[in-house]
Amino acid sequence: MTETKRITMREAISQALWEEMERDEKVFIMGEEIGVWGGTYAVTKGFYDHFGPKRVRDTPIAEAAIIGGGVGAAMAGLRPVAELMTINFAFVAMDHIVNEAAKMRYMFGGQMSVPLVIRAVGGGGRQLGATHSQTPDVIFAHFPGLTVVAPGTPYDAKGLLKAAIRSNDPVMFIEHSTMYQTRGEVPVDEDYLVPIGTSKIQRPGRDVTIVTYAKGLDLSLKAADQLAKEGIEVEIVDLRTLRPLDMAPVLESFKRTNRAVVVEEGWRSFGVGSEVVSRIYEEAFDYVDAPIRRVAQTEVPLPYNQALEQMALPQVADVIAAVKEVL
Amino acid sequence: MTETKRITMREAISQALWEEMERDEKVFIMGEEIGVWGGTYAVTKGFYDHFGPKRVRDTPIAEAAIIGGGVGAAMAGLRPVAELMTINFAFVAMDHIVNEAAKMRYMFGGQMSVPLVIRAVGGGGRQLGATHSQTPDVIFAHFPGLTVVAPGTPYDAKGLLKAAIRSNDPVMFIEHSTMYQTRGEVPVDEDYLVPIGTSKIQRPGRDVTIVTYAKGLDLSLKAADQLAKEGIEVEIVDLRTLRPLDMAPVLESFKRTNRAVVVEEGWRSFGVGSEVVSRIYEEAFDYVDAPIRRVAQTEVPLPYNQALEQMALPQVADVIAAVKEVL
Amino acid sequence: MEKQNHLDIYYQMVLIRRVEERAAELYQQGKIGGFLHLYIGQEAVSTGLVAARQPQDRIITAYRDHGVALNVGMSANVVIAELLGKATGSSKGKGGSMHMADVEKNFWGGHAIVGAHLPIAAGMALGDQYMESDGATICMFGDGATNIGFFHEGVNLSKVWNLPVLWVCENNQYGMGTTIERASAVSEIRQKAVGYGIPNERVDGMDVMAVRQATLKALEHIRNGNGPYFLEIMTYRFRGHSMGDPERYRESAEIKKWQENDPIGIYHAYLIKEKIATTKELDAIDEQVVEEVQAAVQFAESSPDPAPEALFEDVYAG
Amino acid sequence: MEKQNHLDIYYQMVLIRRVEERAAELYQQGKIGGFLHLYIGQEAVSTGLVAARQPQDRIITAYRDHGVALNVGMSANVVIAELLGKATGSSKGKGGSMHMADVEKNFWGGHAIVGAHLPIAAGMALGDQYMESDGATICMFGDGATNIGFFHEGVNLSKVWNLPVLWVCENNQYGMGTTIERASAVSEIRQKAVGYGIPNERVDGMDVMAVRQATLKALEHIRNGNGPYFLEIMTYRFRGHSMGDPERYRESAEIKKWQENDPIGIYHAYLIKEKIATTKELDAIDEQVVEEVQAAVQFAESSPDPAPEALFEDVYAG
Ligand SMILES: Cc1ncc(C[n+]2csc(CCOP(=O)(O)OP(=O)(O)O)c2C)c(N)n1
Ligand SMILES: Cc1ncc(C[n+]2csc(CCOP(=O)(O)OP(=O)(O)O)c2C)c(N)n1
Ligand SMILES: [Mg+2]
Ligand SMILES: [Mg+2]
Repeated sequence: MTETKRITMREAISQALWEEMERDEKVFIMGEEIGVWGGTYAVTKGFYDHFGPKRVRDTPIAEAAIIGGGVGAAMAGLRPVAELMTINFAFVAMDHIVNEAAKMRYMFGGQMSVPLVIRAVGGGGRQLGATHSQTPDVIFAHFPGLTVVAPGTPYDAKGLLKAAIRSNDPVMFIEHSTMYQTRGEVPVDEDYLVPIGTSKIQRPGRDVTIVTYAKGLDLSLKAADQLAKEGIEVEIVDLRTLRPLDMAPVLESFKRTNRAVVVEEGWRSFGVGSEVVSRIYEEAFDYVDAPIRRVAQTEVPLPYNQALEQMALPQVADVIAAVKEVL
Repeated sequence: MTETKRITMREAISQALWEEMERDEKVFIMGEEIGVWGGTYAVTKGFYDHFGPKRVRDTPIAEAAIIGGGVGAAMAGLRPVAELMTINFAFVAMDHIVNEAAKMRYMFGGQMSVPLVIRAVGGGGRQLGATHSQTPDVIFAHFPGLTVVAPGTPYDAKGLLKAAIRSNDPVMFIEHSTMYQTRGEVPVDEDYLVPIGTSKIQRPGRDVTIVTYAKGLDLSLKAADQLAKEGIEVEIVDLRTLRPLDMAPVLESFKRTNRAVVVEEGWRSFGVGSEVVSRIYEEAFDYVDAPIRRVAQTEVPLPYNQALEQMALPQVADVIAAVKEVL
Repeated sequence: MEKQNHLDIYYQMVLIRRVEERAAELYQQGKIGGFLHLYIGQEAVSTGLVAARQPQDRIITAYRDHGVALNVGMSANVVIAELLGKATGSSKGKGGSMHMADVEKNFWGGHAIVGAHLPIAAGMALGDQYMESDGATICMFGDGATNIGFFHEGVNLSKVWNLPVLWVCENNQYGMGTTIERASAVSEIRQKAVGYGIPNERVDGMDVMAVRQATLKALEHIRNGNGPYFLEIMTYRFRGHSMGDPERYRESAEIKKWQENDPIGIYHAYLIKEKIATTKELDAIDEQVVEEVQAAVQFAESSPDPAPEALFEDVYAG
Repeated sequence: MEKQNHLDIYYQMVLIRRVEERAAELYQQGKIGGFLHLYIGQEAVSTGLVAARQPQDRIITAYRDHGVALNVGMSANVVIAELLGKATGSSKGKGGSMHMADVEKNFWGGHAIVGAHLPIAAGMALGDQYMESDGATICMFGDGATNIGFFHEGVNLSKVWNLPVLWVCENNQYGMGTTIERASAVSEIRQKAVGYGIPNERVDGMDVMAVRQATLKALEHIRNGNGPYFLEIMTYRFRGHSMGDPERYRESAEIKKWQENDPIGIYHAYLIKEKIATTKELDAIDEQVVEEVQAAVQFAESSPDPAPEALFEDVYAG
């Protein structure tokens, strides 16, 4: 059996970065306040002292230069991990993410690679107001050429980030700001990786399939515990990667339960759920016993006021209600 | 009966701008090459000479300044129509579109309005390569606070653009570069408007509902003609506005036909179709007679080579095949 | 300047200081959420700017916005209520610390995306130019903000279109934990204005009179139709970037040194030395402010939360 | 410089000219689609730059990229095949006119989003600095591109990190139909470099020897570890911005005036005057180029289209 250790999501991500930097001289990190400050979420605390300013690069507030610079460094043969302090600032670097990183290889007939990882923390629930609380993961997943990863457990976060760093393609690696304290068992082996583009059953169950990822996993696991007390056993499939989207475990589960709820933190319309719902109907139409439901964010810019913000964000109770609706 | 005239999409858009500029001193246009050059698609040809440099403002190549400047001018009480030479450059101004324009009003408790129209031409099929051929409409539609309009006929283009200019909210107005020559009847009355946020049946039929918009409408109308020869009568519902999305005509039609195909030019995954499909199942589950199909772009960055590009873009034949599949 | 103007300036600076000290406490008590960026140490900047502007001059700034809010005459009540997310707050509790605004008072908000409000400011200035108002737009931003593309595009446009905008870089020498030298190609920020051919000046931001004076001159330049002007105002924040800043990036000796240069203390000394006011008069203001802030906290705490329906209001103008 | 180097420079300039003249015809015949931006008139710029670089120096440019492609030694075959979208093209027919590249030759591509390749160039230069190569990155862009935020962020970063990058503004005086004065705060572009404290120079871009000389000097500065350098190279495009440009924005007299300054003509005269080459030798090169281009068109036209499977190749490295 593989030896594991119980650590937080923060530690998992931090370890993945540390180990890959130790393993490969070409891996370096760059971003705002990741060095001297130690990272605004303390993920890179201690890195600057250990690896020094060459490999732990504080940048100006210039997101296009952070991502564009990362693209160039990656083209030149390095393996940059460029950090966006929050995913909300990805819009400032949008062209470099979706037009440059995502298309470079294709456009030049395979001559260039962009082994760049973009770390970006997102999510609502911390009263940061409309511009700083978004979960816009879906819009990045719309672009072929990009890989979009969004883990929901320390195990996956570590394994996927290591895989992302070793990948020869640009990867958008999305973290959630309220999940850094989430704990879980993580293998000690420094070479364990989680393959990108694979969904996974995080909790087995027979009654309803919940399809989710990232913060949605958190809500779904809590909902599942409560539902279990009422004798309802939900199966939770965690997408983990949004592009490429691995529907196989979802469909396999759905064909057993014949009922599904999709849970995500982002806005409902044109969200991740719409795609998952469409695919289930397309690929398992004959297995559908009840309309599939989506749980997602109310479609307003997130307000500062805590009560209003929580009203807009999907809650455990919403997941429970949706599960009961499809039963 | 309202008097109409048969004009092109280009003329319709041009007339809308011209008439609104004549009507309201506060309306002005700004963007790259819209003035002296006359617009790269000749939509604003003649405007510079007639309205002068104050109201027809050539800008530097600086999309964030174009949209950010537009937001500011709108906040100050003007009604700017800011043009992005192509929608592909919207990524350069992404923050100002989705974080500033879309959230300004909400974030300040209703104190500010942003009556800004962003004109952006998109679409593939002209061999412009991966960065210049996108149809990323869906990602803008994901953001509450923004209005996203994408007309498919001269009638709608003119009426919707005029409504957009008179609206007190930021509107993303998306045109398609291969549709400027599309002709249609347009009312002569300078005060006719098409209400934003209303879908419309563009062709009645009893057998299958096609839900589409913009370039998809073009493909669908052609497919419908061919299908009609085989006795298959499709009903075409044109969304016209992506946010707010008006599903009522779609559902009404679907409840009659019980079969649907969604047609769009953009990439399939996390596309407009996913949302439409999800909503139909959510709101008309009991009326579904066959799995709903999506016709969309193959998920690759668009290549320069014409044959490959056309392979990737949805074609009339694809629409026909999908309709036959759901029958 | 009248005596009353001087007293008012003193009052504003003390008010900002006391409101923020209370805000820090309320934050520690968990009554304020999200980010809280204190302006303590920088009061002379916004106070001097606002003291020099005319009513038709707009002002817009970044997230470090409590100073401007109080300077333009927003009451401590609505400011603290907003910090507490209450319905009575200036943005109805939806904006929080980073999004104070009062459009009636020509204050166009604090803005949270670094640099994004610079093109917006240029656009507002275009509005005034277009409508032939003689108002100018005062746009404040940090030293760190001068490295983002928005700065470049906004400032360039202002010069090309000869817009009535006063660019004000509040150089507090750090963008979060990053010194200017580690983030900017030039460490004298005003040098950037040279690249746009915009007249510029460096000003002592601990001296409210110096800020006011420079602003008057700059606004006159602008009002005469000469286009944009650029001020680099040297200042320092006495507190962390926001609450919870570990402050690993600077020595406490450096902070101490700057604190000896307290803008309120300097102005207090100036008023006494120039015999503009007596210690007693200033003490009275100090007391008045304490009471005002106390009342404002009470107002805010006893104000209602926004109603649930508010969640759906103001997404669209309709 | 050896005589052979001179002849090679002459050859390259003539080759660019002839390839592009043919490209214009092929475009008119509908054999080339999309955008086609001709470099005619500007040949001395890329030729002078490439003549001065070492093999370890990277070069990257915008969509007006046929010049660089041929200068670095990509054959007319693969260039024209790419224009025709053929499988034998340098980007396998997927890139087209705007996306020529040959990584083996250290040419990192034409890039179609204005200014987006500047931060990328800074990143490549970081790669070299990091790996302790003594290569520099030559990054070319237009005058119009200096107004976008990407320019600011890329150039600023290069100075802050002391990166080995040579910024080259090809000032052809128009961004599409917009003159510098209507788009840029300063009309001498090199002045922008001052705002970043980067040494800079303005160069006559119709004189290939002047471009080469300035580049040699700049690259030496960079190779000595002194960080970025900035060249503003004055040039002019004889043709429209791209095919189908109505050219309403400039007088034909202006074009005529500049055409008298033809960079090929100037260099031809120089070679004769300095007795570096004879007319006969240059004529021979002219003829050789004509044949080469003819053969290249044949090669391209008879090349196969990409196979349908190619649509799915190279989306990911896997
Ligand atoms: C585009 C963007 N990037 C990063 C941030 C995170 N951030 C907020 S404030 C700040 C530092 C800004 O420094 P400066 O402009 O000097 O202003 P100061 O805080 O010193 O007043 C950073 C990096 C942001 N809000 N927006
Ligand atoms: C971000 C972006 N905005 C607009 C365009 C459209 N566009 C292509 S080339 C060009 C003009 C560029 O001028 P300049 O940089 O001077 O280069 P030149 O064409 O003169 O070589 C414009 C506006 C673009 N490709 N990218
Ligand atoms: Mg600062
Ligand atoms: Mg140019």
